[in-house]
Amino acid sequence: MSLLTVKDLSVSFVTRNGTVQAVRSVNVDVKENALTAIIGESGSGKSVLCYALLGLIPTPPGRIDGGEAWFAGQDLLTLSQRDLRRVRGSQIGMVFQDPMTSLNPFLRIGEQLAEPLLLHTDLSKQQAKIRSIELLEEVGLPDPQQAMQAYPFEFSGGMRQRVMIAMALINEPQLLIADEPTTALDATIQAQILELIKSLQVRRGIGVLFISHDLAVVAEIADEILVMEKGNAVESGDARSVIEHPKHDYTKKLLASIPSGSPRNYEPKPQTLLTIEGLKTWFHTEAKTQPVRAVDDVSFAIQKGEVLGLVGESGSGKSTLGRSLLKLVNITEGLIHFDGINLSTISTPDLKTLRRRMQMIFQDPYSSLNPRMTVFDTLAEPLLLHNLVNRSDLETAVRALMDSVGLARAFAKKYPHEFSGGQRQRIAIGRAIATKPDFIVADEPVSALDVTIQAQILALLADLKEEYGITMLFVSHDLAVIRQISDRVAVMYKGRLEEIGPTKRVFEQPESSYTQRLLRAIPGQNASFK
Amino acid sequence: MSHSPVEVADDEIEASSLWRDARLRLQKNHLAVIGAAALTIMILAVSLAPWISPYEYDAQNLDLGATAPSAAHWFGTDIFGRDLLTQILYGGRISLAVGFIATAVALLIGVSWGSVAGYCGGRIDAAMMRFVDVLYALPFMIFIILLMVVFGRNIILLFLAIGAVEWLTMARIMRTQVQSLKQKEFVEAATSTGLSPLVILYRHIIPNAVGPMIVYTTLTIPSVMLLEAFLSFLGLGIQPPATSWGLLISYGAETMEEYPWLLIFPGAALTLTLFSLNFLGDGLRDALDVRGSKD
Amino acid sequence: MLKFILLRVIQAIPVVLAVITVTFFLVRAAPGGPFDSEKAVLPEVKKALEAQYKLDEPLTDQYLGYLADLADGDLGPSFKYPGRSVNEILASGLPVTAELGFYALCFALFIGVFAGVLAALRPNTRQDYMPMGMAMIGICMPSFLLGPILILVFGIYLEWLPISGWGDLPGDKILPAITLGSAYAAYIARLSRAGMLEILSQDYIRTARAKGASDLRVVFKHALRGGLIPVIAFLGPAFAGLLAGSFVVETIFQIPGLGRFYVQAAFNRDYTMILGTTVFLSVLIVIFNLVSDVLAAWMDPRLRTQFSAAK
Amino acid sequence: MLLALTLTSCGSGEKNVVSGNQTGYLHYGNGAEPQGIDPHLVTGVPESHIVRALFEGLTVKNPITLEPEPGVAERWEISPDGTVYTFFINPRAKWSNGEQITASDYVWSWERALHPETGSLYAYMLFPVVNAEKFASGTIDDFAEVGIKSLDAGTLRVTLNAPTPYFLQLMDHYSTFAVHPETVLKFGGMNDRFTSWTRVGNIVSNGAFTLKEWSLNRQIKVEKNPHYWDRSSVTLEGVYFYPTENVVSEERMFRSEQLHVTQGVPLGKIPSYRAVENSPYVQAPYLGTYYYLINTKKPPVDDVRVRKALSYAIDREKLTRTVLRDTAIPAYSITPPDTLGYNPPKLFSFDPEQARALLAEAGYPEGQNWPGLEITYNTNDDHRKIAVAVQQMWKDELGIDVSITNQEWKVYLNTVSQGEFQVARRGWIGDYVDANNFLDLFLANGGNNNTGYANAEFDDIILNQAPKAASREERYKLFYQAETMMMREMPIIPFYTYTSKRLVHPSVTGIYPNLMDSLNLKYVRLDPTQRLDLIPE
Repeated sequence: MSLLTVKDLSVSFVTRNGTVQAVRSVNVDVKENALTAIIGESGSGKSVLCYALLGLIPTPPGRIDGGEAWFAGQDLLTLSQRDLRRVRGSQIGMVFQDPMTSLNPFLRIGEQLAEPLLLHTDLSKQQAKIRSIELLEEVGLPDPQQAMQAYPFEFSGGMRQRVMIAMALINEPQLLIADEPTTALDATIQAQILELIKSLQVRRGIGVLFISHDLAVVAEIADEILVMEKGNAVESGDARSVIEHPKHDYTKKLLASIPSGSPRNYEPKPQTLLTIEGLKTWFHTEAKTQPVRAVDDVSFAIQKGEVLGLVGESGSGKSTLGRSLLKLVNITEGLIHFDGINLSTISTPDLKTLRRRMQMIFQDPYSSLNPRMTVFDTLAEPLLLHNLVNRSDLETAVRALMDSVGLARAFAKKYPHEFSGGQRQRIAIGRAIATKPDFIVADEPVSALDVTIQAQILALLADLKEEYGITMLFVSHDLAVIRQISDRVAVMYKGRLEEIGPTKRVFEQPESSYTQRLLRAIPGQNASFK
Repeated sequence: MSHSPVEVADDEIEASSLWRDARLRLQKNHLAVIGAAALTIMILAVSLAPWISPYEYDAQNLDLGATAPSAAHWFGTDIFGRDLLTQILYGGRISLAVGFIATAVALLIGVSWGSVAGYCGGRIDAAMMRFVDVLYALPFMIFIILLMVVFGRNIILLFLAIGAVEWLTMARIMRTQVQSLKQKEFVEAATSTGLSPLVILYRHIIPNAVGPMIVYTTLTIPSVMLLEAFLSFLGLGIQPPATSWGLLISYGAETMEEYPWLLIFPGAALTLTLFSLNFLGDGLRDALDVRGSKD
Repeated sequence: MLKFILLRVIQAIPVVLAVITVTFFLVRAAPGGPFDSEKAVLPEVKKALEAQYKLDEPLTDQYLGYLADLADGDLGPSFKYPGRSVNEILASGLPVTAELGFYALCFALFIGVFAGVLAALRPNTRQDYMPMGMAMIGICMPSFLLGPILILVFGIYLEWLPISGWGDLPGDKILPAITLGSAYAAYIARLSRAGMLEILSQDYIRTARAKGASDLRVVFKHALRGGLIPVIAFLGPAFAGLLAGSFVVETIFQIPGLGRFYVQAAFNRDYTMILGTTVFLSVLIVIFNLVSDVLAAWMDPRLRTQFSAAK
Repeated sequence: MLLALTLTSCGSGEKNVVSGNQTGYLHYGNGAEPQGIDPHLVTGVPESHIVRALFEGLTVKNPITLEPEPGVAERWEISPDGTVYTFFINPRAKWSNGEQITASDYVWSWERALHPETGSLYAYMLFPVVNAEKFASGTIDDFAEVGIKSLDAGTLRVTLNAPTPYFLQLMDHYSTFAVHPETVLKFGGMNDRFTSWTRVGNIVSNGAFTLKEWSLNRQIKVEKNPHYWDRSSVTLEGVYFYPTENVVSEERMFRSEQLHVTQGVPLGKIPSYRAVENSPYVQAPYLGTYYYLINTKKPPVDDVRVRKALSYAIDREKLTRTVLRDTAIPAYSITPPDTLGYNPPKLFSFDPEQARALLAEAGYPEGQNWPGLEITYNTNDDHRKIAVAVQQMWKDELGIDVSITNQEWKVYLNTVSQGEFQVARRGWIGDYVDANNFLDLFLANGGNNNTGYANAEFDDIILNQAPKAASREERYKLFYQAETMMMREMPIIPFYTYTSKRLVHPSVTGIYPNLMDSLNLKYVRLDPTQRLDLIPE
């Protein structure tokens, strides 16, 4: 039985740059007691579709151009705001992507949790409270009593997402819409949340509409899959058949982009480029008396020419470690030697010279490029600064650089906002390799990108590394990516180094129990990809 | 050498510039266009005052006195029998000049001060902002009188005096801006490139703080014009018979029951400027806001 | 929390000290002395007067003496009002000005937040443009103009409200409070509009809507608290500004507040009075900035618990 | 129509005037917060109103004729040579605590007034008294040498340096008033400025009223003094004084009937008030002259021809008619007309022809080669208006450009006393009704001269000849001679004689317009039947 039937839904946005058709005549069918997943990359219209169903798109600029959405005998698209409000939070619950921002930071958990009950039922505050505590127990929150009194910031992302799920389910809706509910979470947490959603769906026998960009994630839990690309539904059907026998090229491309391949064999590199001994980077915050020990007593060495994958969950200190190596943050204690130079005691002019040889690529290509500088200026800046080229040769040099990262030369005078995420990351990479550095810290360089783009950028990085002989510290939370690119892997947990070794060894015979836990959480392991 | 296929032939796309884009977006914003047009007309009118008005701005006709608007005097005359339209035109020269130049002075000082404080942080920031606190608390009038005595009276001083007051708030706003921009990865990227803090400030941080500053600036200009009236009244600013909108408004306020036109017309001139500036400012901010153009 | 407050207070001490020092030398450097008058003063008389107020001592002695007295809480005798101490004059003027400032701020908050929220609910529509247009006029409408207009309309033509005095007639505090508060109402309207727009675009507002909360509930229960934080942070400087800027309103409405004393003191070169008021105002500015910072922090549960944890 | 709109006032509500008329309280716009009410320390006009309500001098000016009448002294005798005055104190004259006023109170009070440590700015009012000046300047320490003696409790003898025809008038000036010695000493030393003896509850005074309330910058309330000797003539129960600094606000308070009397009237409002039937607008000649000081040491005004040209080129009739709205009388010399019968010379009139000729003679024909000139005035709207009009007149008539500069009050005082000006605005209000008070401004070493004018002959007439003149006519003739001499050099450009301008509610009688704008509240009466009606005729 269909729970929700969407027919020919079209949604567009009127912006100052013209009208954008976000969803074009899409049909979706969500069955009772099943998990239907919508897969698509950013801009595919998958989220817009769901929000449009519940009237959560601001109009203007949004506009529903046509279609029907039948749910419980009524067309959601024709309901008045008032009637729609009665559906929201009672018959249809929603879970959003980022649990960090989707809970009201100013209200206690209990208050927010009970709100749908108070809005849609006649329960008293006391009854609502009891019900809320039950729900918190059901989603596996330790100490629900106390949680009711807490504010969202006191919880980790995973806990918050549990609260969000509890909130969405508190009125026992027939349909749960989950919009990328695990994307912002760490791998281990992601696995738990996925499991929770699936088990709740089965236990309650409800319909779930699960939106994700990650095929691997949904592969294990979805019953039905709909693949969307640029507002169109390109393929749909039974989860197994879509994954195992994709018909549409785009679906095939998505599947192919999932990082895979066995770890390469490790060939020890003889020369050491960088060593750190007993590195500590602590932060002192104004309010707290105890410093935050972001990096706590870490020692290892990076060999010339290798890619060292640094893996860890959020808060493990991996990014801080990367920044410490480049002296972008002040270290508290410890020694860093780069090619024989002691970075702890280096003078400012020497550091400037040294910066030519060490560069960084950042996670978010949207914030790592100055929005007011053209590509040309961005790329020219390091060249000029380190006197690598003359003014007269600048243009040639910048073009060569653009060629090497795969950017059309014609884009030289454009600004970052005119580019897609992948193109921006190419610019950022271009900037990093401009000075022909010996060493690059790549801090989650592909985690903000869509899967298909991710694969391209990883390929580019691998090529560049070969070509220029760059040594790289590749920081990521994504084990699949790490496995694909790294020669050796270091695992960090709570500021400490858990384990370091050749990739193959670490993935196949993890020593630390944490690493084992981490490896188990890789999504899609049990799904059968081609 | 090339690793990925280059999809577009080289150098065929016309370079699209931030400023050109901004201009295009600005042109689509009707209110901003109207604001810009009104400002242009106003600036033209005050510059061409002698050709627009048949009267000298200081030519008196004591026996005529204050008269209501008429065919001969479109905006009426003041108690000296001087043509009000002419006075508004000439007063506009001073008001607009003071408004724009003094604000520019304040902007220059405030932006430099605020961005250095915000960028350096720590003790330097604390010291610099305490200095601003001290200036905030000083008796403004005594300060002005001293300035006047030490430097004598001239229009440059007027700009300085006003700039010296207005920059404080600008510095605070700028500091907040810089503090948040400092966290952005592109600033970190610039550091890792090896750029010096000063270059990072003026190349990477300040251009990105333009938006909020524009809005505050458009609000500052009219209040600067009124501050000029107050200073002129104290004897620091311009001296009669030269006049300004602020002075005309303060004179007009005294006799608003007897000669309402002496208040209404200069007030309208100032209000018109305020709205034009504000529409233009909002338009500029939106036009320059590159974030708003994607996503 | 306490530690934070203490730190801020300690930071403020050098500021206040610097204000005192600069002001002290500034007022003495200004031309004209407290005993200059249009009619020539006999040199003997002038000398005797200066001796009485210790103006014949070296400047540094005067300065140190002033600081010593200040440490005892003594702001010295007024030059202009023989027989009155600056403490006494401050004590008589401050409550009035503070009350005026308080009402003005209440008015500003009420009108400003109302207009700002209204505008933020329907951005770029008439419901936005109207209050924001008013706010812009409010910002540039000087009180020397607004005051008389209000007086003429409500006091003289309509005869609804008294036009002068403070606490003598019922309702005589209304017009001055509005006159003083309107510019701040305008700023608050802009601030709360911006704050609300920011908050209304947050994810958790979407969550609230997804729960089926009505628009009004979304605004008042979910958005207002966060949207008003910038307004709260503005209140401190605003109140200090109100105190310092109340002179015009006090003159127009015949209100016995501090502003009139302050400006008269500046004109009369009443050194002790200028200094006393400046010291007092700078301390107030520090206090109010602190209070509004603490308040703004208190509204954010995240900061609140951080503070209490650090106790 | 506009007038009708602006002046219409109707309805009732809580109005000070209405309630005051019922209870017998006058609501008086007093111009400013008084510095204090110690007669020996204060200087201004607002202070004088309150001091004169609380205290009374040996003599009192007749409110209409300004001739001295008995006050604390019920009668007095003057020696034939005019140098010895004997005052007989009214036995009914009491302090407000019921004690008798004695001659020794006066001796003590004058010692206080003259003592250098008191720092009375008006100490010079007593300088006609033998050795008073020496005591005030610290040359002698023993007050016994000063010419004031208490012969017995009720008799006071004052010996003067020279005959001083206006001496009796000075006895009505607050700087010569007696204060209650025990009260002053109870709260501090004789010469302390920092005492609280003048506070409500502390002060003991001897005037028609006593101090009841003093709220800073809000109001001062005085009530009828039950111990006042002439209490039967006082009909007011009391008076409220308001510090109305802003004349525009004050006018609005009057219009909404919050005040019986105002201290001034905004120039712009005068025509509409004049147009009202039974007009509350009261204007009277005032003993003061508005003029421009010329610094005769600075070119181009060091040339008398230039000074004359500037003065002749001003159309005073037009100026007072238009800019000043007929609220002033054109003046051509320093002393106001009819100063107790003395009339100053009029040596010139508006004469642009001659002005141009003089200017040409001085080397600036048609304004050629004119080096420029600056008018300095203190910040004030009325001063500005005059300066702007004068600037234009000089431009039109003489073809010369002058700049005008306004300065904040204390800066302006500094500029003038340092002689760093060319032409500066100045006004002089007489302290007592006598030409001497105006002419001694121009003594070569006079503290208020500031023009650089110095003429030994002039000084001799004012200092030596005039005081010894046998009769009033002869004295006035000497004054006339001196004033003519001075005005030929034109060290000042006189503009006009002041008038006092105020709004008086129709219910108020007994505020007599006089040259000194001298207010004696004991004559004021309230008639509740009179209503303010602002509909124009």
